[in-house]
Amino acid sequence: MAADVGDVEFVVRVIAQSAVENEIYFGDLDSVVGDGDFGYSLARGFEIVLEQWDTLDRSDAGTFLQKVAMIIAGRIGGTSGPLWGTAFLRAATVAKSRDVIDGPAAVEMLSAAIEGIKARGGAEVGEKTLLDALVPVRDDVATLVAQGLRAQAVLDSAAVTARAAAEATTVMQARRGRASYTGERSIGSPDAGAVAVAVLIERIADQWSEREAARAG
Amino acid sequence: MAADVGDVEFVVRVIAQSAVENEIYFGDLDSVVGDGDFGYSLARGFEIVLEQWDTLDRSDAGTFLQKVAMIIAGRIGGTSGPLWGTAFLRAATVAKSRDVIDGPAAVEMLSAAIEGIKARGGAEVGEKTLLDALVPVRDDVATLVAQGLRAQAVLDSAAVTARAAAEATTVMQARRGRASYTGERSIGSPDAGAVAVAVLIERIADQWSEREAARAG
Amino acid sequence: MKKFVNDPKQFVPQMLRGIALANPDTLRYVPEYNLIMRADAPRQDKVSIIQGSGSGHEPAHVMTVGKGMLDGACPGDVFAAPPMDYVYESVKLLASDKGVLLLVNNYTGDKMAFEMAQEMSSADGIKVQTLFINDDVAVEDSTWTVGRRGVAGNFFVMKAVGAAAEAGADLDEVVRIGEKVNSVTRTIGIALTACTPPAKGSPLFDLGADEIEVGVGIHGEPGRRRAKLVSADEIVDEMLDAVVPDLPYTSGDSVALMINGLGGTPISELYLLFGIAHEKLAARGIAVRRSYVGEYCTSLDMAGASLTLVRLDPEIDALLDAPAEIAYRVF
Amino acid sequence: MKKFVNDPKQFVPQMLRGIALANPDTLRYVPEYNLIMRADAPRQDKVSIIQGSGSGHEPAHVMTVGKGMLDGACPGDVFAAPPMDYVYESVKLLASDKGVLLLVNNYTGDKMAFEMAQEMSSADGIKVQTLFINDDVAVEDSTWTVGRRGVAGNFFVMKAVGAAAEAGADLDEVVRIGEKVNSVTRTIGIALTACTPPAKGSPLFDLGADEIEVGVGIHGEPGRRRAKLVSADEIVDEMLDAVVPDLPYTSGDSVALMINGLGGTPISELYLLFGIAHEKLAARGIAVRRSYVGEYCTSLDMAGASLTLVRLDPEIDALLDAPAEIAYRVF
Ligand SMILES: Nc1ncnc2c1ncn2[C@@H]1O[C@H](COP(=O)(O)OP(=O)(O)O)[C@@H](O)[C@H]1O
Ligand SMILES: Nc1ncnc2c1ncn2[C@@H]1O[C@H](COP(=O)(O)OP(=O)(O)O)[C@@H](O)[C@H]1O
Ligand SMILES: [Mg+2]
Ligand SMILES: [Mg+2]
Ligand SMILES: [Mg+2]
Ligand SMILES: [Mg+2]
Repeated sequence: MAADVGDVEFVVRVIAQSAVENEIYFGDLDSVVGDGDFGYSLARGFEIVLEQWDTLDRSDAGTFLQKVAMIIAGRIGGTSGPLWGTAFLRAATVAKSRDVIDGPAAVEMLSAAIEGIKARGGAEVGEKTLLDALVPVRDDVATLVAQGLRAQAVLDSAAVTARAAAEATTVMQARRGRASYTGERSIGSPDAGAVAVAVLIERIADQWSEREAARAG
Repeated sequence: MAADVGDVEFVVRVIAQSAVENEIYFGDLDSVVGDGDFGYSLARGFEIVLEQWDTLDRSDAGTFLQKVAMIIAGRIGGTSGPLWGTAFLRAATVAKSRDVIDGPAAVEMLSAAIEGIKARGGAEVGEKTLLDALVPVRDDVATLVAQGLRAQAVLDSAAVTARAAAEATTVMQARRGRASYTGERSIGSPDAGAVAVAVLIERIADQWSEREAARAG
Repeated sequence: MKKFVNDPKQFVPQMLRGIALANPDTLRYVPEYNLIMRADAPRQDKVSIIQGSGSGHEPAHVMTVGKGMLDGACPGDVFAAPPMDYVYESVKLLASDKGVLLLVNNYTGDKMAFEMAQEMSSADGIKVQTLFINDDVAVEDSTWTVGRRGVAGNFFVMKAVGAAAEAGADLDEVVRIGEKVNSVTRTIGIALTACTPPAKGSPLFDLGADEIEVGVGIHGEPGRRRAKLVSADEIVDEMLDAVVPDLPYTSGDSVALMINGLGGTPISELYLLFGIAHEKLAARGIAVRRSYVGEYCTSLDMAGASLTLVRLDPEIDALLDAPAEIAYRVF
Repeated sequence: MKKFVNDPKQFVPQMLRGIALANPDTLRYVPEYNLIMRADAPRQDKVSIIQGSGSGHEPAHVMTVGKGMLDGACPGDVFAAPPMDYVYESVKLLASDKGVLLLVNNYTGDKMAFEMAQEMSSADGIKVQTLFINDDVAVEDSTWTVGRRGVAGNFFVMKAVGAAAEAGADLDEVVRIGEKVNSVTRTIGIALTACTPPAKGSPLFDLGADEIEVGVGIHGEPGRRRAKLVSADEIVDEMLDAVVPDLPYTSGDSVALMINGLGGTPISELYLLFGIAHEKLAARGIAVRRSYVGEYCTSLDMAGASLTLVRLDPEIDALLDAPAEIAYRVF
């Protein structure tokens, strides 16, 4: 009952690096109807993850994810710290119960993360939050995994789904988070959190294929 | 020993109206290296002169000028109140000693005003103040009056002299007033007070000729 | 960006260091957790009061720590709720036998960080309660929204609970007082310009030369609607029309009136607004008995102001009257 | 122009009315002369202290009237010295048997208005003396210049003479103290933006997005030179290099350090500057014993700050320490 850290470590690293690289972009997204700190908060937190990278306990995927989750929950400020931290924590709990992190495990981890975000922040789908990207992604991944597709194919599809879902938040009115204070004015621009999810999944799909190519080459 | 108020009243009224009309322009001149309040200060003071116009004692030119001077000295703020007030007060004293306000009287009034400004503010010619317009004007008027020229000719010449003198302040470095704090940066724009003197004298010359035309017509 | 700043990432720590250096006898700075605390805290005979929120609202809350007000303030980065660890560690450092009161301005991020920290410190055996401040009338308050924000009115809650705690009230009593003051406090904010977070370096929104934002909060997010800039008289009318009917404040009431600057508006304009509001309230039969004019809860360098009313009764009046000594001071 | 204002010509009177309404028990407003005075003044057993200057520097000086500081402040319009009549009438209203001290920030206009008023009131038999404040090191001081300006350092002179007068000192003694404090006080100002006078409606000068003005005064006129915007560390170095050698302040000195906001800069940035200056002074062997961070003498909505040092001795320390109650306050 101790899944290898391999793919999990790879995915976390891509997320952490992308969050740091997209600090300005994510912040700009959040300044349309929010307060502009989203990129800054994520970047500062994931910077700590990268700083402590080599010292993180990687005896198994669950433990590793839990360590990452503790940093995120404890050290990222704003709304994102508790939400992302809870998501990682719930995913870690699933990972701990698995011998191997395969497609079905990934689906379960995504579902646990989503439930964690809902529980922590009280949001539902349709309220213009990162859930509006995450939930369609989880559904898509669940279907493709059930169909037995390979990881790369699943990821490529997830990236397309995430992007479309993020863009679909444009017409929604924010009902959660700071953007909700602007009422109807939140309509007309996509949710920063949802776009971030799309960017991160696109990046994971991308890097995954590069890794495959490198391994093949 | 009581000069008729006629021409003096006319000139004061032109000055007062022009000061009010040029509030913004004079203020803009003062904001290049000063603090932008020159037009506002003059306008507020001369507004009071115009408001009280009908009640001002005009039994003779000297008394009339003194009343005007009291308003200016007492109610105009900034540097201009004490300076312009003193100038008018000194001119009033000269007027009081005269039976008629003719060319020579005007020259003496101008000289007294200049001495008053120098005494009150400590400035000399060449320090980039309104003295750098007033003193050349006085000299020019003195010469032309001595040559026996008519008032209109004297005024037209004074207007040209004042304008040239005001423009000549551009190359000077301010040594008095707030503009002096900027040191060498005061070079390159004309002094607000000197330009104001030019504008007022041009206006007097103008209105004088209109009045002559009206009387003739 | 025109700011006095070195590395924007060091903006908050360097500000906090300044606060500590200016108040060496009364305050302590704990850099690990962005914590500014009273040098003599925790005192076991007194409820400890902690407030956290994003930075950028100074003097709130890091400059209102001191005798008679907060025991500690643990801010996050600019406009970002403090990380949960900071709150948790602050609670542990300030734990008192009489309990700890957490003041939270009812924003999702702050709420979650403080809730998580309260859970964890309760598990450690620390007696903790949380009080949410939500005085902003610009936000709709219904079951499907996140509820109203805490804005400049938080000053009155801090002041009242601080005075009560200083006088030895127990945790339940301090909470009762805080809830009571919050319940009679209402605020509306108007912005003339957007603000510029140091790390972003440019204004958070564009506002035309003749436009204002009505119903802004304190985080640089836009308000409820955009309007044309009008005279101070009309702005005060708009503010009073939003605030007065909300509680409502009625003829015969005595109130505290606060005109709070949002950071970029000079105090001359604030006093001008105050005078107008005072007279317009008098015309409605509402008597201003306590006055607060200046900056209490800002949004960085935003030009603008908020208007807060607190309905007074003898108990609240006495608590607001009690002395306090904080870093935000004149002398 | 983005300001809370009705008719710009009513800007100053409406602000003054606000001050009076906020302090009904302690202050009186005499609209005819723009005068804000202590409600209990003049007291015949105490020297009366009056300061006038242009408006736009609030809280200076109309918000520093009160017990332990000024007896009256008679401002002119924005950036314009008060008309002579206002000063003269104010002196008459505040005349005390112990005499009247006029504080003047050494600007040509203020100087002339106060000199004329002093002449006239002396002729009326009132005992009057005038003290000029000139702490600004940015201005050359020589026989052919108008001399240095009074800027934010005037706060310390007001505070010290106010405390001395409150304690019953006679006029000569109050003057001695004022001159002494002025002689050990030095200030330098840096602007990040120009300011906008209400009656003008547009900024007084243009400053590029990456430019600052070094050595600005408090009237919106440009400074001694334009420079590139640099880090807060470098700005503090520039300020200290201008101020420290001027007196000079030397190793072993104890000082009061004031970081004064010019109107548009939030207190977070001021505390950041304070912390940096405190440490850099310590490195020069100069100990900061008293701290003043906030707005004391502004230039409307100008973003920027000034740094003031006062060399302390036990006498000055005690006078700065004495209590005072003014309209500029937190509670
Ligand atoms: N209650 C919530 N539940 C789920 N996601 C939320 C919630 N509130 C905000 N979010 C997400 O968080 C993003 C903003 O994060 P961040 O900028 O860190 O928060 P803050 O509003 O505190 O500044 C939003 O774009 C949205 O996707
Ligand atoms: N000491 C002085 N003597 C004569 N004229 C002066 C003196 N100081 C200033 N001035 C004149 O006054 C003008 C500025 O007036 P004003 O704006 O009212 O003064 P302030 O500098 O107080 O704002 C200058 O342009 C200059 O012509
Ligand atoms: Mg945000
Ligand atoms: Mg001027
Ligand atoms: Mg935020
Ligand atoms: Mg002026």
